[in-house]
Amino acid sequence: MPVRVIETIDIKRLDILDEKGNVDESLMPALSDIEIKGMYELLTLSRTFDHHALSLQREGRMGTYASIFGQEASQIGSALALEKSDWIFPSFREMGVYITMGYPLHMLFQYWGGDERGVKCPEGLNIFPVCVPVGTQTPHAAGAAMAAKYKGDKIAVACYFGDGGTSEGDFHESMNMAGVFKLPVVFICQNNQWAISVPRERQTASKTIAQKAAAYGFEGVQVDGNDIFAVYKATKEAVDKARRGDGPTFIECFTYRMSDHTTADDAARYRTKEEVDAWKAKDPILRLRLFMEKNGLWSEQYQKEVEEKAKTVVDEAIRTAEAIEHPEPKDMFTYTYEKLTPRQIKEMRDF
Amino acid sequence: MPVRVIETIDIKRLDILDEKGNVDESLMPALSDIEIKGMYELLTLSRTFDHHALSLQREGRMGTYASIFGQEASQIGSALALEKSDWIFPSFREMGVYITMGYPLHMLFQYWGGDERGVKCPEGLNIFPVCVPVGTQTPHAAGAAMAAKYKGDKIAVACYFGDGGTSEGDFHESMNMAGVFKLPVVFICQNNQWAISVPRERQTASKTIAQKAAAYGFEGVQVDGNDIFAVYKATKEAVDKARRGDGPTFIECFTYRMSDHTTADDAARYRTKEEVDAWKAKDPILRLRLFMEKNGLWSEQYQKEVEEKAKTVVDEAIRTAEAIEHPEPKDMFTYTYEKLTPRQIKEMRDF
Amino acid sequence: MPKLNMVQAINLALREEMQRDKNVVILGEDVGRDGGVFRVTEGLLEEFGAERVIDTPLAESVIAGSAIGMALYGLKPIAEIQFMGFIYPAIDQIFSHAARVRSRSRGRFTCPIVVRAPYGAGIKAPELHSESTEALFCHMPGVKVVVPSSPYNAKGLLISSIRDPDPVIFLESTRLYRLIKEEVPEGEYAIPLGKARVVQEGKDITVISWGSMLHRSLQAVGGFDAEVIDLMTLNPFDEETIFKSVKKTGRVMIVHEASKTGGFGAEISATIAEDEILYLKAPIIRVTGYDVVMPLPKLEDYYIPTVERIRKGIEEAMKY
Amino acid sequence: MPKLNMVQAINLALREEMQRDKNVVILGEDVGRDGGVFRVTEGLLEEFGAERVIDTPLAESVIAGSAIGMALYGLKPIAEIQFMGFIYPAIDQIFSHAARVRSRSRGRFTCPIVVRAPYGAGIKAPELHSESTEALFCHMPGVKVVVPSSPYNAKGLLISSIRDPDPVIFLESTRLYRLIKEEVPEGEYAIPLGKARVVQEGKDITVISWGSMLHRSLQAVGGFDAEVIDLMTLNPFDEETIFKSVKKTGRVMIVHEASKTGGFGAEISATIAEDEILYLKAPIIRVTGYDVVMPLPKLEDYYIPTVERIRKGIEEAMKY
Ligand SMILES: Cc1ncc(C[n+]2csc(CCOP(=O)(O)OP(=O)(O)O)c2C)c(N)n1
Ligand SMILES: Cc1ncc(C[n+]2csc(CCOP(=O)(O)OP(=O)(O)O)c2C)c(N)n1
Ligand SMILES: [Mg+2]
Ligand SMILES: [Mg+2]
Repeated sequence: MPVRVIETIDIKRLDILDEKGNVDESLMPALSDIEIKGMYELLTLSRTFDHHALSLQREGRMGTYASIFGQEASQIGSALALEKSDWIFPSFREMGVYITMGYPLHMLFQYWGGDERGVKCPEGLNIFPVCVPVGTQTPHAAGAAMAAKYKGDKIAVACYFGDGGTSEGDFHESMNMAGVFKLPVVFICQNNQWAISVPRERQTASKTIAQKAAAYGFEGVQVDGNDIFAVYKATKEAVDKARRGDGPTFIECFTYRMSDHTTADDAARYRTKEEVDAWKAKDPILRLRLFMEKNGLWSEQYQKEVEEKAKTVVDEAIRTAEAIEHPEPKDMFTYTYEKLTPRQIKEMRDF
Repeated sequence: MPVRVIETIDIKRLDILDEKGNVDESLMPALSDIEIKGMYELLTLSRTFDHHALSLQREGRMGTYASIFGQEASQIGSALALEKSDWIFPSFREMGVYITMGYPLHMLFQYWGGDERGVKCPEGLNIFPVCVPVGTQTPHAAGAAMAAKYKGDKIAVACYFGDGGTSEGDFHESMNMAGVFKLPVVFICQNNQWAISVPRERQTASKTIAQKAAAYGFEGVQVDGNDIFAVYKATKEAVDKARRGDGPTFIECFTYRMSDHTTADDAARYRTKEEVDAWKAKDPILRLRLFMEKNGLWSEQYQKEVEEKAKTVVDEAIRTAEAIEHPEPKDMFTYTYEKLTPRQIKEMRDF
Repeated sequence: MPKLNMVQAINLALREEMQRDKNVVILGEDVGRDGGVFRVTEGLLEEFGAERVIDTPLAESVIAGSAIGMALYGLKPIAEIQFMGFIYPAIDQIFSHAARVRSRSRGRFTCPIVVRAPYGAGIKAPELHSESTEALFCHMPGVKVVVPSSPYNAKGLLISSIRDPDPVIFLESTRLYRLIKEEVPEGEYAIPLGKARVVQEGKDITVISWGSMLHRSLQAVGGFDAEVIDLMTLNPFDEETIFKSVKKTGRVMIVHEASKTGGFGAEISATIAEDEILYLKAPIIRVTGYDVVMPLPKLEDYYIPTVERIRKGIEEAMKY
Repeated sequence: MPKLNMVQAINLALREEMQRDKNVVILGEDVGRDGGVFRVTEGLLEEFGAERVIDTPLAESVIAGSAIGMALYGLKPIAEIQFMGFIYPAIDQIFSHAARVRSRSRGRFTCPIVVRAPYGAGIKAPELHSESTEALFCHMPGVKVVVPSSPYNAKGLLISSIRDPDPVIFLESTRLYRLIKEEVPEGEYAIPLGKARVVQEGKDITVISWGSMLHRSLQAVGGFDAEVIDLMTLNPFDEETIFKSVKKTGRVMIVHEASKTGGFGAEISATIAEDEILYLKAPIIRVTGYDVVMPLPKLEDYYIPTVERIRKGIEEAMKY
C-alpha cells in the first residue's frame, strides 16, 4: 500500500559493559569506585541469598521459591537508581530489589517459608508485598503514581514484571493509564526469555518488548539486562524523568533466567542445556568482576571477603528467620478487615 | 541516551477519496460503476435505517440505540471486503456491517426493541450477536480464527470495536494472541474520536491508534474512515492477506461519531457544536456523491430513487418487526442450557 | 429538609465527603465531564477539578486496580463501574488484591476503596446493564458489600463506606435512582455498616430484602403482620437483627432480584437453618429472579420478582 | 484394570476424547511442551501436535475468550487455567459470554467449552494457589460446575463435560491429584452431569461434600450411621438425591473447603430449608473454611476443615 507515513518509532538499545568487562566510556554513568564495589557486593549478596534459598527449599526448610539467578544486574542495577521514598511494586522474582533497598533478609526467608509477616514491609520502605498473580501489580503502580502526582510528591514508582507479564490485560491497561496521565512510573520488564515453559518468541510476536511502549505514546528502551551499568543508567534517567513530571518510561531488561522457573519446575523439560550454557558467558557478576579487575578494584582477597561477608549475612538471616515463632492460628482472622466480623468471632472460638 | 536503534516502525495512512470527491487514481481500487453505485445505495440504506431507528426510539417504539451516523463508510467499506463465509465479531455500533452482509433489517429493529431473537443470526451468515461489554468480542475473533486455521478453512475473521475498546485488557490479549499464532483476523477499529464523553486523546496517549499493532508484531494502518474506497481497499488487502495465511492486520478507521453516544446520551454536555460541524464537511456519503457526480454516476433522479427505495425497505422492515409476536415468558428459560435444569422446570411453572 | 432522589443523595454524600477530606477522589468512565451516565457525579468535576474527579480510559481492571494503588498511597478513592455488568473484568483486582491487601501485608497496607456500581434490572436497558450478582462479592472475605434502598440510607451508607478502612462494593439500584424522593439532611450522618434496619415491625413473618426488592416487598406485605428487614449491608451481614426477628415470627421469606441458585438469599437461609431452626414454623422461602440468563427488555418484567410472586411466597409460609 | 491417580485419570480422559474427536483441542499456559505444571496434559502435545495442544501466551482472559471463539466455530476446546486463583481475569469471559452465548443467540451459537483448573489448598503452595471459590460459578446461569473427588469419577465426569453442549467449569483438587489411586478403566464411560453419588448409605445423618473434602468427610463419619453424598456436579445440582437422603436421615451436614459465607453449602442448606424442612430433626450444619483471606502455607492446615471439626459437626447434629 503506497501511502503516507504519519508516524515513525525508533526502538533503542543500551549496552555499556560487555562480557569481557569492557565499557563504552561515552555511555558510562558517573560512579565512584565505592559505588561500583557496592554494586558488586550487592550482586554477590543477592546470589548468595538465592543459592541458600534454593538449598533451604531442597532441604524442606522453605516452600516453593523463584530463583533470581542470572537476573541480578537487572534487579540491583534498577533498584540502585531508586530512593527509599520511591514506591516499588514487585512481582515474585525480585529478591535482588528487596535486598538492594535494604529489606531485612530474614523476612524474605520468612515469607518464602509461608509466613505473611515476611512481607509486612518495614516503615521507611514502600515495597508492596510479592505479587503472585502475574501482571496484576501494574495497575497499583499506576494508581500509586497518580496519588503521588496528586499529592505533589516528587517520587517515582517502579513496577517490575516479566516478559510473560506483558501479555496480561492488566499490563496493557496500566501502561495506557500511565501514558494518558503522564504518570511518574518506571515500568521495568525483566525479559528473561521464558515464562515457565513458554519462550519469549511464543509469548509475543513483537521484535522487541520495548516497542510495546509505542502503543501507549511513551518511550520504551531495551537494555542489556546483564549489564548493571546500562540498567542503572537507563533506570536513573527514567526515574529522574518521572520526578521531573515528564511521565512514564518502559525499560526492557534483556536477561536470562538461569534457574528453573521455581523450585516446583524442571526447565530441562522444555529448554536445552546449550541455550543455558550460552548465557553463562553473559553472567552479570562475572563481567563486572572482569571490569573491576581491569580497573584495579578486584583481587582474590577482596573476593574472599565479599563472599564471606555475604555468607555470614545470609546465614544470620536464616537463623533469625528460623527462630521466629510459628504464627498463631488466630492470626489468619486478624487482618481480614480492620475489625473482626461477628461471624469471625464465632469462628475463632475453634482456636 | 545515545544508543543503537534496533527497530524502526513506520505507521502509514491511506487516503483515496477526498472531501471534494476527488480520488487518488494511483490508489483507487478496481471497482465497477455498479459496485460504486452499490456502495452508495448501501450507505444511503444504512443512514436511512439509522434515522428511522432514532425516530422509533424517540417515539418509545424501540429501546436504547447506538447510532452509526457518520461511520457508514467505515462499516460498509470494510464489510464489502468480506465474504458471507467469513466470520464477523461486531461490537454494538455496526448496523452498517449487518446491513451490508445482508442481515434481515427487521431483525435489527427487533433486537434493539429488546428481543434476543433479533440477533439469532440466520444460517449462511456468521455474524456473532451484538457485543455489549466493550472489547470482549476480540478474544472470540482470535479463537474463531484459530479454529478456522486448524480446520484449514480459507476464511477471514473481522473484529470490530471502537477507539475506547482499545483500552480494554481483552483487546491487548487478543491482538497478542493473533500476532503469536499469525491468525487470519482483521481488527477494525472505528476510531470515532469519542468513547461516550472521553475524547480520543484522553483515551490513549499514542499519536495514532494504528501504531498499537507495533506492540504485537504485525501491521497497523490508519485509513480515512470516511473514505469508503480507502476503507474498502485496506480491508480487502488485509482480508486477502489473512486468507493467504499471512496473519493479522490492524486497521484504524479515522472517523467521527456524528450522533450522541446512544439515545441515552447527550453529547452536548461534553463536546462543542463547532467540532461536530467541522466533521460535517467530511461526510462519507456526501463525498461519494460528489465523486459519482463528477463521474456521471449520479443525478437528482437517481438520488430520489435511492432514497425512496431505502425508505421503502426500512419501513417494511419496521412493519415486519413490529408485527412479530411478543416473546413467550417461558423463552427466557429455554436457552440457558441445552436442557432445562430440574430447578428451571419448577420455576417455569410460574408461567 | 430537601427532598432528594437517590442520585441526588449519593451526589450529596460524594460532594460532602470530598469537601471534608482532600484524600477522597473519584475515578471511572465518564464520571467527570459527563457527570456519570446517571449523573451521579454531576458537578463534582467543576467543584473539585480533574485531579480529583478522574475520567479514566475505558478499562475496568485498571480502574479498580489503580484505585487500589491510590489507596495504598493514602488516598480514599471511589471507583465507579459504569454498570454492574461491567464489573467482571475488575473482579480479579477486587478479589486478588483489594480483598487481600491488609492480610497480605499484615496491616502495613490497607485498601479503603469504594467501588460504586449501578445494579439491577427494571429500566429496560441493553444486555449486561441489569446484573444483580451481589452474592459473588459476599463470598470474598476482605470485601464488604452494601446495597442501599432509599435516598436517605444511600447517603448515610455511602459516607460510612467512604470512611470504612476496608474495600466496599456499593451497589445502587438503577430502578431506584429516580423512583423515590425523601428527606435527606445536609451534612454528616453515617449509617453504620453491618447493621440491618427493621423497616416495619410485625409478628407473623420476617421478610428480608435489600435494594430495589425492598420496595416490592413492602408493597407485597400489605394485609400481613410482617416484619420487614432491609439488610443494607450484605457482607458482613447483621445476623443479630435477623435472629431476633426470626425468634419472634418463626417464618422467613427472603426476596432478591438475583437468580436463586447461589444468590445471597441462600446464605441468609442457611444461617437461619443452622442457628435458629428450632424457632421455625415454616419452610424458609426465597422469592428471587429465575435461574436464567437475564433476558433483554421484552422479558425483563417477567424475570424480576413481582409483588404477586412475593405475596404468594408469604401466603405459602403462612400455611404453616 | 490399571490403578491410576487423578492426574493420570484426567490425562487418560483427555487423550481418549482427543483420539475420538478431532474437534477436541486443549489450550492454556504450559499445557504443551511442559505437559502442564501438574503434568495433567503430559504427552498430549507429542501425540496430537501443537495445533491441538496449544501453549498460549500468559493471559487468562483470552484463554477463556478464545476458547469461546473456537467453540462458536465448532471446536470443543478445553482451556486450562493454571490454578483456580488465576481464573478471576477470565471470569468476565465466562460470565459475560460463555454463559450467555446460547441464550443471546437463541441457540444459533453454543459454547461447549470446558475450563479446567486445579483448585484447593493442602499442597503448601504460594498465595492464590489454593482457592476454592467454586460457589462463584454456581451463581451464573448458563455455566455448569463439576468437582470430581476420585480418579474414577474424574475421568467419567471429564468425558461428560467435554461432550456437554454447554460450558463446564471443571475443578481438580490439587491435594487429590496424587493422593489416591484407584482402578480406572480404559475406554469410554461417562458419568452424567447433574447427578450426585451416594458413597455410603446411612440412616442418621446426611453428609454432603465434594472434591477433596469428601475424603475428610469419609474419614470423619466413622462410628456414625452416616449417609455420605458426593455431589460431583454443583451446578445444576442433584436435589433429588439430597432430598431422598434427608427424608431418611432428618439431619444434614455440608462440608466444603471454601469459606462459609456465600459458599455453595449455603445453597444446599437453603434448598433443604425451603423444600424439606419438615423432615429435619436438627439444624443444618456447615463445616467449611473460615471467613478469612486464605492464609499462606504456615497456617493453611488450620484453615482447611479437619476431620476433627467435621466430627464435631456430626456430633452437634446428633444432639437433636
Ligand atoms: C495470572 C497468573 N497466571 C498464571 C500464573 C502462574 N505463573 C506464575 S509465574 C508464570 C510465568 C511468568 O513469566 P514471566 O512474566 O516472564 O516472569 P518470570 O517467571 O520469567 O520471572 C506463570 C504462568 C500466575 N502466577 N498468575
Ligand atoms: C466493559 C464495558 N465497560 C463500559 C461499557 C459502557 N460503554 C458502552 S459504549 C462505551 C464507550 C465505547 O467507546 P468506543 O469503544 O470508542 O466505541 P463507540 O461507542 O465510540 O462506538 C462505554 C463506556 C460497556 N459497554 N462495556
Ligand atoms: Mg520471564
Ligand atoms: Mg469511539
